[in-house]
Amino acid sequence: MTKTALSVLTVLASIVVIWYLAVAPMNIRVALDQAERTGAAIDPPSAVERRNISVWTLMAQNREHIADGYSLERPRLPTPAQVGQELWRTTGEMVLKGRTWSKRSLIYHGWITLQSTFWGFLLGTTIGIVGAIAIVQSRVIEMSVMPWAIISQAIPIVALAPMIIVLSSQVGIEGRGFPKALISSYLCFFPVLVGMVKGLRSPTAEQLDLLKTYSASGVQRFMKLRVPASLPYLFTSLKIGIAAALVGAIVGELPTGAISGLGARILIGDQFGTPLAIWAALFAAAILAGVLVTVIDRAQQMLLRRMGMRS
Amino acid sequence: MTTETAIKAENLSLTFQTNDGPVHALKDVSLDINKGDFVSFIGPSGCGKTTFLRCMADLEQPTGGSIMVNGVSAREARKSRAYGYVFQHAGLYPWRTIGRNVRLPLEIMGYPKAEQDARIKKVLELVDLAGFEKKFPWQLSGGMQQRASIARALAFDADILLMDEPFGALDEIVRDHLNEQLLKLWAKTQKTIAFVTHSIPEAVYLSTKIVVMSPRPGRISDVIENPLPADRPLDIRDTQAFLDVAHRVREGLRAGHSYD
Amino acid sequence: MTTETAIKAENLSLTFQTNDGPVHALKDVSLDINKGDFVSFIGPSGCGKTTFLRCMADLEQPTGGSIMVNGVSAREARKSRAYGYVFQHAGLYPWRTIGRNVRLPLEIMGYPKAEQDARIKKVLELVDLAGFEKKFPWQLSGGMQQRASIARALAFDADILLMDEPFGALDEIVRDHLNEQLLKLWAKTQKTIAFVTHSIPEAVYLSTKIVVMSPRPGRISDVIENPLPADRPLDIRDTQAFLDVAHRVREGLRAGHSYD
Amino acid sequence: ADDVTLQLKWVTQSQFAGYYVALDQGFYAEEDLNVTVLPGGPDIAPTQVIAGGGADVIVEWMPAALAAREKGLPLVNIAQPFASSGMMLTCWGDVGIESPDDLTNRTLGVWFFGNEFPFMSWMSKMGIATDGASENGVEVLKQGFNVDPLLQRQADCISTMTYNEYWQVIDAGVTPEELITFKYEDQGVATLEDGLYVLEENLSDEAFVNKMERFVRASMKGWKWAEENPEDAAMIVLEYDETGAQTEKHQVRMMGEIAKLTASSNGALDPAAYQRTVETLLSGGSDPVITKEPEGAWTSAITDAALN
Amino acid sequence: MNWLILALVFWLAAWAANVAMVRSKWAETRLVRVVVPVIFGLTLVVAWEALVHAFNVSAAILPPPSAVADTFARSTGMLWEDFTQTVLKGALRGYFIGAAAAFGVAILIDRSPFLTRGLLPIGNFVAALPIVGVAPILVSWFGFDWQSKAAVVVVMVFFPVLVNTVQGLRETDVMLRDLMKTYAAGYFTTLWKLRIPAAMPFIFNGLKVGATLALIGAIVAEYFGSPTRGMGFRISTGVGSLSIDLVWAEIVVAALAGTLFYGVVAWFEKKVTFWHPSQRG
Ligand SMILES: Nc1ncnc2c1ncn2[C@@H]1O[C@H](COP(=O)(O)OP(=O)(O)OP(=O)(O)O)[C@@H](O)[C@H]1O
Ligand SMILES: Nc1ncnc2c1ncn2[C@@H]1O[C@H](COP(=O)(O)OP(=O)(O)OP(=O)(O)O)[C@@H](O)[C@H]1O
Ligand SMILES: Cc1ncc(C[n+]2csc(CCO)c2C)c(N)n1
Ligand SMILES: [Mg+2]
Ligand SMILES: [Mg+2]
Repeated sequence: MTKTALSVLTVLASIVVIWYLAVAPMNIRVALDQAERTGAAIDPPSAVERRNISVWTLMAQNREHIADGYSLERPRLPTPAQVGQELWRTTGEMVLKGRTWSKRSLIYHGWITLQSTFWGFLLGTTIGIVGAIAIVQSRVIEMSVMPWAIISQAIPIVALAPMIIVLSSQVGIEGRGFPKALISSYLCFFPVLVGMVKGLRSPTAEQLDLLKTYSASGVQRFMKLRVPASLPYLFTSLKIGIAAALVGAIVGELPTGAISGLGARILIGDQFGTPLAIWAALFAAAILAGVLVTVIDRAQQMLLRRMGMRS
Repeated sequence: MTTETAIKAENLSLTFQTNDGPVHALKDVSLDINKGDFVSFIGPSGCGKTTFLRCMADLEQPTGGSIMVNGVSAREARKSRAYGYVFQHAGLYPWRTIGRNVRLPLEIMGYPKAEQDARIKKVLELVDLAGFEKKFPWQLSGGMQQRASIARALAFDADILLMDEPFGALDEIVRDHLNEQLLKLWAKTQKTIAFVTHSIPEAVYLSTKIVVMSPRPGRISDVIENPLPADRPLDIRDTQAFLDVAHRVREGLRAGHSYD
Repeated sequence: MTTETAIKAENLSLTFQTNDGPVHALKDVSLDINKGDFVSFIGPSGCGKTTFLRCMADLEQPTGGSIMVNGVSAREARKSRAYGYVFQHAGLYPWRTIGRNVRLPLEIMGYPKAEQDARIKKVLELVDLAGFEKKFPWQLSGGMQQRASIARALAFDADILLMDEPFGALDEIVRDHLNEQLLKLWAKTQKTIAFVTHSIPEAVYLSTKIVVMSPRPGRISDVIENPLPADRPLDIRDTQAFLDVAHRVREGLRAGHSYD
Repeated sequence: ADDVTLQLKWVTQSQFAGYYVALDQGFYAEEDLNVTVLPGGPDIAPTQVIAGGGADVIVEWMPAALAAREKGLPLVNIAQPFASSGMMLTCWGDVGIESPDDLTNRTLGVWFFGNEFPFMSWMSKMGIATDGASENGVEVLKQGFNVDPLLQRQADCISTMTYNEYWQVIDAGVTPEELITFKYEDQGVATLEDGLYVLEENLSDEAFVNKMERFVRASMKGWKWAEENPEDAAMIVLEYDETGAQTEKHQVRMMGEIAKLTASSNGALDPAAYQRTVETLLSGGSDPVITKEPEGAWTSAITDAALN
Repeated sequence: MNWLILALVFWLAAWAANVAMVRSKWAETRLVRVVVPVIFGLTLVVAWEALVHAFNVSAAILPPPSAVADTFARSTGMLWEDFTQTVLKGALRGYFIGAAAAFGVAILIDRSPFLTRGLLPIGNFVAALPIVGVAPILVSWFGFDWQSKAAVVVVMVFFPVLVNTVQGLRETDVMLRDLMKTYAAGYFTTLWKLRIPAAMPFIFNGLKVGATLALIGAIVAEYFGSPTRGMGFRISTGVGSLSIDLVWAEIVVAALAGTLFYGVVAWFEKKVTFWHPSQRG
């Protein structure tokens, strides 16, 4: 455990170092443009001339301006510190100021996204599990549906999203929560379906034969063998599923009015050219995903330990 | 003493269709097993021992001939839970403790809870696994797992026991011990036992009847009535009578191989 | 005749650290194996036979004592490819045909192509697998797989052969046959063989020396020099001399168990 | 009160101040209306929303509305609070662009999603190919949601609105002197923006027409209030912004610019401006936005009644 | 109403046909395996057509499949141009770069358990970054043409392949590794002869996941800026100009291309990992 933490920290530290080093070349052009406007002498002096010169040359010729790249308002690549500050400004600081649920707080937006994620996850896993049961029980359903489940994942959901929203409002579903959850479940159901089909099929011929010698009923076979045998698979797919549901919720926030949620923050950040807002929302999303996956992982370990599985 | 027939196979054939062509696992096999018999099946690998046992258990559908168990079809016998089956591999459910593995058939057959507990206790003692109820299969050695799977087959009341190489994974000493236990159990309960093994001494030591099988196609090449007395201490195996029977089995077996 | 030592273990100990506490797989084991010896190891499950063999092969690091192979450390012996190892399970690569599985060590050791072909042909004939070069492991029965893995260990020139229950998965007849073949090979090549088995007759039939081990902690409880002549037809197993040795082994073994 | 749902063309910002003011100041309530304002965003096509019954009335640009009409969605303009166009092309001055003729062989950022029609008409009027392959054509990029392509010089010019994106460029530190802008108004290719559109079939419904009269009246009251109190209007808009991403400085400034576009309109559509828009769109060369003179695409009935 | 009855009748008939085929003795033939899902897909299409007509859904929201087919047939030139831009240039190049890079990195970090332990959790973290957030950043870094699309695909493909490859390399049977030790085989011999072949089923898992992600990544990235061609460009702008039929035609192309791509990877998997129990049926 501590060994893992140590390695993660080391790798993390080296990523931060590389990141800091990369900031200079990534931001040098913007930094020079800004310096030029303040009247500083830049070599070469005009942006048009600089266009075809490599960043390394620019850095070599304008050493005194490299540092400027680390404090830009609109960096191409912000520094980790800038991202951290932005994250803190929109989360921790908000909490300290007692404005946790303000619209400027990422906690508020994260909460909105989390709700869609939750409903999408619930819907997606239900579809996935029910579908898997149907597929395992009926060969016709398997042969008909399975290829289409695969094809469905090749369809870019973003293309369907606007239609889903308009259609669901036409059939009388108010609000944008449902379409968001639907889009989220679209990405979530597939890993759960595939995992559960595998899991429900995981009993060996011998384990099935044993129940046959007891002349067990179909329900007994399902409850006493297929279900317990599928649990490890279920959790593995739930972990993939919840991450997919989160991505789906964020995707679903783009065409749903971009009003609130992490997806909306990303879009608005993009529209107003505030890269820091994008980076902060991006990291918030990944952290949220990490937390959700960890929660399921813990539940898995608890349950599987009770079921006597080795970790 | 009138002997009733427990298992009756007549011209039993079973052909598997594989992509390499048909495999004749059993061909025209006829055999009568009386109630209370202890019958061992021995023969080279792939000669159809397991297949034969699975036909008795209605786990495999014969492609020819007929098989009757307790006077009814194998299917009906299975539906009426007429037998307990011990598989070649222990096949315990890894998510159940030893105790709950043994409980499985009792749950399915709807025994009352108190009786389940009593039976589990009894059979686990019988196979020397008392105190291991709460362990999971992987926490036990291969031999202990095999014993648990035997306990599972003994837990409910079936008067036929079908055992497919139950002691294959055990070392000689443990095996001797379990052989003795099995004989005692058989003597006490008067169950009918069909027992597959690779070991000649084991077959001779345990059975009232030894069925020697040979492969391609699988058929019965010899049926040996065992003349040894019912009471068999372990060192009966050093007697000449024992060695004679063993010799006859070995000769029958050798005939099924292509060596020499 | 001066005897050279092939394997020399002195006060060898190996303790596994597990989360249940330490397991003493081997404790103060000392043994000399001479060049050309055929040594069998027998003992209850979990007594450390495999662990001992793995120490000889430098697959396990002893936690105490020393082990020398061919006069150098086990590690150097492994680096100089001094031995062939047959695992308890066949361990064939499923993506390679039988032929290419046997070819694997030859490729790694850089034998010329023509010689590879010749050797593969020779060893596959030796284990009765000629004609199966092109099959994949899963297309063969367990016994055939085990034979292929023996062929693989014989394909290259190592004067020590370490075999961990190589015939465990085989039926008695095939086993007899391979026992004969192994004895012939040993007589012809003068290899040193360390052989783990669960079968008392097999140990007595094959070896010049039988090492009986007992568990918790794993140690050697008896070393029996086999008085049987070098030339051993299969029916030597029915002689009194054979039975006597077998009896002594059985007694040694029984001491390691908790029954009676 | 009667329910009215209004679908905006873009996110909550001062561009739509009139509607938010009318809502906030109770002008709609005074007319006995219960108005829901739905913000737009990328991927939200107001035309599609109204077709799906998600809105009663939408804010849309005339080119997109007329194109939808030709596609079989009969939209009718009922009011035109924006008298003139705020669209322009913003270019770097230092790359050598001085007049529209210098645009050939340049890379230009253009908005799509139904907003590309004015640009396409302009280019075809000047005879400049936009397929990216022809000689002396222009290389067109589908511009995203921000002004980065200009700032990072991936494009020589990008589309901007006088009230929005232009100021983002300025906010990024660029001085107005570094930029050359071409307003569509000045180029004679301006098309009408931000009109109110409804479905034609609804106009035969007395109650609906009556509702719209009240709606337009209240909305125009909101617009005039916003023009007179730009700072307060911007603050109202900020209040309704649920993303929490808009800034006061930007919205106040935007309100100032918007007021210039709405000031000369009382809400009634100017037929001359309509005609100019239609002609611009019809002259689209080989691939015109609309192929024939639309009929019944606007009505003065509602504004006449509302503003009498 | 007639439309609904037609759809229902067609659905019942098709289902009956499928049940009959699956129960028949040809159930396992390749023909039936293809025909059954195709018939199922047809019922979906018929139901869609019928529902659109029955409820008079506006073509601006959901066009009937017949209109989509019509548009598809009339726009093949444009569809091909978009396909070239998005799939051949963006998705495929990104896929190959991403998969190759992941494979290389997996082999590099495999030598160091320290790196493996440290990198995998971070890899999982990065894999959870939503592409809609990554895409605008990469478009601003790599420009509007296919390069930025390929970059998005690289990011999406990289981690599934990396994680699976590392896991596959670790998963080799201990006994098989010991065997290599008894031959005194070096690191690279073991890697080449044992661990890479043994890892192939895992690697292909990653490659298959990557195959479905690649196309979607390239399409979504075009939402954030593109030249005036590409499937994502057409889809993202089509809604605005109410060319929903064209949007659907592009969706059909995406589904076909994605399924074909997945199929090709699965075919290679079958060839390469023929020995794995999961491939032996
Ligand atoms: N499901 C099956 N499909 C095809 N062939 C099969 C199947 N089951 C068994 N066989 C074949 O039938 C023959 C008999 O197999 P069986 O398992 O009964 O042998 P066995 O006598 O039990 O052998 P062993 O001692 O190795 O357990 C073998 O040749 C085997 O390959
Ligand atoms: N890697 C390991 N970690 C922990 N304990 C181990 C390990 N390998 C073996 N052991 C333990 O060491 C003891 C000796 O094991 P070993 O495999 O040598 O037994 P064996 O004599 O070969 O048994 P068998 O006849 O069942 O093969 C056993 O108690 C086993 O549980
Ligand atoms: C996808 C997308 N489509 C259109 C616009 C342009 N747009 C529509 S309304 C409006 C006015 C206020 O900015 C602008 C600019 C955009 N930016 N992004
Ligand atoms: Mg068998
Ligand atoms: Mg062992």
